[in-house]
Amino acid sequence: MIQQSPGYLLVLATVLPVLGVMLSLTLGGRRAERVALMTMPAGLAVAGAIFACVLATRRPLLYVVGAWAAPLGVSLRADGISAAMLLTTAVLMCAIGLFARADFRTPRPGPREARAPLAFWTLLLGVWGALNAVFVGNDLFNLYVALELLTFGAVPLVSLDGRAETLAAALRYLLFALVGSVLYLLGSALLYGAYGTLDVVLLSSRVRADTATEVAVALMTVGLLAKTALFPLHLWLPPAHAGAPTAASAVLSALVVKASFFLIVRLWFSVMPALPILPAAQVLAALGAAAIVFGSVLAIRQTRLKLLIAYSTVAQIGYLFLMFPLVAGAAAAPGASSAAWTGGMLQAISHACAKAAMFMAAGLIALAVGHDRIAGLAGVGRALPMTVFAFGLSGLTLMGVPPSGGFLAKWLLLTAAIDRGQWWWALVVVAGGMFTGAYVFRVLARTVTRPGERLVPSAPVARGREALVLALALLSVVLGVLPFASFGVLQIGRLDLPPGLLR
Amino acid sequence: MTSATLYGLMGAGLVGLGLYGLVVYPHALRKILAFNVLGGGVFLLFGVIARRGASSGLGGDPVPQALVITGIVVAFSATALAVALVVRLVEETGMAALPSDDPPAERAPRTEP
Amino acid sequence: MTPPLALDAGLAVLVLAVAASTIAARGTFASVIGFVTYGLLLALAWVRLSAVDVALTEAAIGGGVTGVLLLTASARLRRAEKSPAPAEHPGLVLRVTAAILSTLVAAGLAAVVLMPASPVPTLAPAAMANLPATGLGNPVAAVLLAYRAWDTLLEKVVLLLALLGVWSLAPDLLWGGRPGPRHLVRQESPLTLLAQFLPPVGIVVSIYLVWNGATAPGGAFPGGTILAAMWILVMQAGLADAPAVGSRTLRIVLVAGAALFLAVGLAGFVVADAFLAYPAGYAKPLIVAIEIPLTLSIAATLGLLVAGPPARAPEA
Amino acid sequence: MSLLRDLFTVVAVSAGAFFFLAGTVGLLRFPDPLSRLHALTKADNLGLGLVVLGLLPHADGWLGALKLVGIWLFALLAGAVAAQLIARAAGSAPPRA
Repeated sequence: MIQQSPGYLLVLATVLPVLGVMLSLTLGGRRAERVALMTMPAGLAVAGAIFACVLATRRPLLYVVGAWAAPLGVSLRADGISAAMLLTTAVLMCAIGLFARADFRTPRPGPREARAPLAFWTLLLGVWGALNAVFVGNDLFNLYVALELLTFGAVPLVSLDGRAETLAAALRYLLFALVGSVLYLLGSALLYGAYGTLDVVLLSSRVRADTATEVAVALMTVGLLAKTALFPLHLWLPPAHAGAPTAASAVLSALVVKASFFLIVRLWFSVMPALPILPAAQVLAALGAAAIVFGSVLAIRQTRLKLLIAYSTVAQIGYLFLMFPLVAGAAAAPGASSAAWTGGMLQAISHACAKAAMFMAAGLIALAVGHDRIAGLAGVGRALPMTVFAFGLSGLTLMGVPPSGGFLAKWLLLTAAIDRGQWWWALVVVAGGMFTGAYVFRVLARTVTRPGERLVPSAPVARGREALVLALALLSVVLGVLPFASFGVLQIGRLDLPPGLLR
Repeated sequence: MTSATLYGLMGAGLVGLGLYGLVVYPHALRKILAFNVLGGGVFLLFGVIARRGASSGLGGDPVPQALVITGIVVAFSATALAVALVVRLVEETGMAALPSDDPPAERAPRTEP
Repeated sequence: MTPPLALDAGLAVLVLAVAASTIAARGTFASVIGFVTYGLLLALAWVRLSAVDVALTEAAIGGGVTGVLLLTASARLRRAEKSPAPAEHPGLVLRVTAAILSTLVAAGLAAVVLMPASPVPTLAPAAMANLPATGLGNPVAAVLLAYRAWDTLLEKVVLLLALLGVWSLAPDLLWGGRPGPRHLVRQESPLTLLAQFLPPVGIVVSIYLVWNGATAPGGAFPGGTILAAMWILVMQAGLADAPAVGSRTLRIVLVAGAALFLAVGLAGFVVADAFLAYPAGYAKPLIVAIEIPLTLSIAATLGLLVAGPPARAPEA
Repeated sequence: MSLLRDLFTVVAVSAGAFFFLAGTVGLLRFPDPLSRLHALTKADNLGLGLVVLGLLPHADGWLGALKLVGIWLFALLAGAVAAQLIARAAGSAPPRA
């Protein structure tokens, strides 16, 4: 078995953070933070190298683990969207890690090891490893293990502060996640029973439209939707994402929900590219539209900043699902399908940057004023101008105001909708932007009103942390002004396009 | 009817029972138990698929059997984490009930503490 | 109906009945007892499905250790729950909706079960054909530790993260301390007798399972679980205290199995064809060498998962 | 000879099954935990013993027979300890209405 030469990078993408987990648990104490900080540049380098490889060769990267070829063995594969998600994850992990240092420092003097810092840094590395395993996984059962790894990393992050509300939120999150993965596993079992393999690439050429496949895909999709928190399975998300510590909220909202979304994309467009999925895809998009409306309305009604941001995640997840009917049946309309594909993935990436920035901004605001009640935010704009500016910038991305990444994503979805004669989804995109504007401006308007007395921050906010938030917010905007051709990378290795259609 | 089919039907029934218990009972420990019943059914379906794939002198296809072993360990880890969360929650609040999942908008936490 | 099929039918009905009683039992304690029975009966079903490896794992983990975990939890909950269990009569609408939903899912699955693919796809020939390259005699062990070793390695990390997640629920002040209450030795208790008599037998059985796992059903999971069960018994009888979670030695024991597995995997880049490939001729000794620390790590992790988060402040 | 052996097996296993049945009925019908335990352990130990005894002639050589007897002994041990523990728990618990 000849291995593709840079394929080992795919192994490293998961092994590095996993090595970090082991080291941090063994060394313990203050070294946990150091291990995490050292893993970050290495992980970023690996992700960058994978991205560069895929970009340079215009072909997906493949690695056969243990040299046992599928269907007996497990292989790893990074196509364009894997490479993009790996890089996004690495960048965000670095930013969030640096941001979290101030919150999860092992106090000096004190015992050798403190609970929250050890748990946070180790779990953060665990989440990173799991995310990378999801993005490069090419075997449905391996992806199940990766998803479970992600759950076990993410759930304890929610309840790190040990308050009763966050314990309840973590428990609810765990139960949803477990049911989601067990349904996914059930579907994989049926697919194995029908085709004798769990390898995504092999399945893509074997899958037929029959009862077993339909039941399997339905179960897997519902399970993954529960983990992605698509309306009406979103109940667990707001308390979990709003209750977690700031850095954890950023990871959960920006990245963790994207992993199960990513798997739905894999399942629908890589595992069963040849099946007629348009009617079912319309249902997914309808749920997405409902999520946009419902999430936005609830976000507008929130009185706490973190809950508002969490409901905004519920709404923004809705956009991701608008891509399904627009991408489906790529052979019929390759141009529009490619545009929708890029739009959907770009929405995932720009929302990741913007939402991480928003949660981090909210964390800094809460640190400065001692609470996160929106009604009491008057004067924050003057006290923390950089943070509020960053909040506003990420708001622009979420709304889809040009020239942000969110704008480009939503524009692509909108044009694809019109091109494919599904104009109603275009209306949803436009309406969603207005809803988003309403809740973002509600917060911004409050922060710039003049308070009765001058606001004095109750705790100092480090300039460096503000700069990190601004950097992420700027990144979410800059995605929109990159030359359009650079998004061609997202199309590399799509299994639902006939080879001739690849640009 | 073969015994594999029989156990397959049993697995389908277990999945149904587990799902019902998960949705209906508010007590968190009940939900965990229902999840485990559901998991048992899912694993059993893997076992049926393995049994039907018996060949080369083996009583069943070893690949799904190995997957089930991995799955059982993962399910146990999940149960342990969930149980620890429930015990902590009860120690904090004295309640093990997760409000039932039917009225969505009502429970959205809107009030300030 | 042939006698074996009648046996299967009886078992299937029994399992379904026990599962239903687990779901619908009046008290959580009764429900847990139902679940333990369910686990043991499932193990029988696995034997009938010619999956002895799975049967061993199901009996040890699914019925055994999960049972202990849930029993302990239900006892603790009974003491800690202030308000009596909430009304176990959820709304009729919810029950009907849930019933319709679960019936639909079960019916869909039943339909798939009744219409198997033909010919039935299987990897059994491929697994057997490659068995000599692994040096193993048990194809299930070959899947777990060679063909799909990547899954098994990741699953070890799952165990570690789950344990860290359980620990992270401790109050800050107790971090680094020992989990669970200190159990006092009661000389006249039959539990003490059992905890003195059984562990030597259990240790022998678990060594047998691990050593034999290369050629016959067994392996690191069932072996590690039996070891864990012995340890839990000894801890609950008060003959040994749970280790402090801050202990460096403990951390090393927990990580050792996965770490060695990963190290061998990484060495595969250099000395074999790929990551997690074994050099020709050395597969079996390497696999056995991985399985020994793996068993210890599994035993320690499972035991501590049952013991729960640290509950006593660390000794200075 | 083989007929005699089979006859022995049928009789012993049936007797064992009868004790299991009696034990189960006792478990369900007796009023308090202690007499329920009494019914259960007595009947189960004897029942399992008879089943094992009945199967012995069909065992796979000496090792198989030893394993069968081992199963019975371990079940006896576990049953005895569990019964003791439950009895203590039942004895120390406040009486229920």
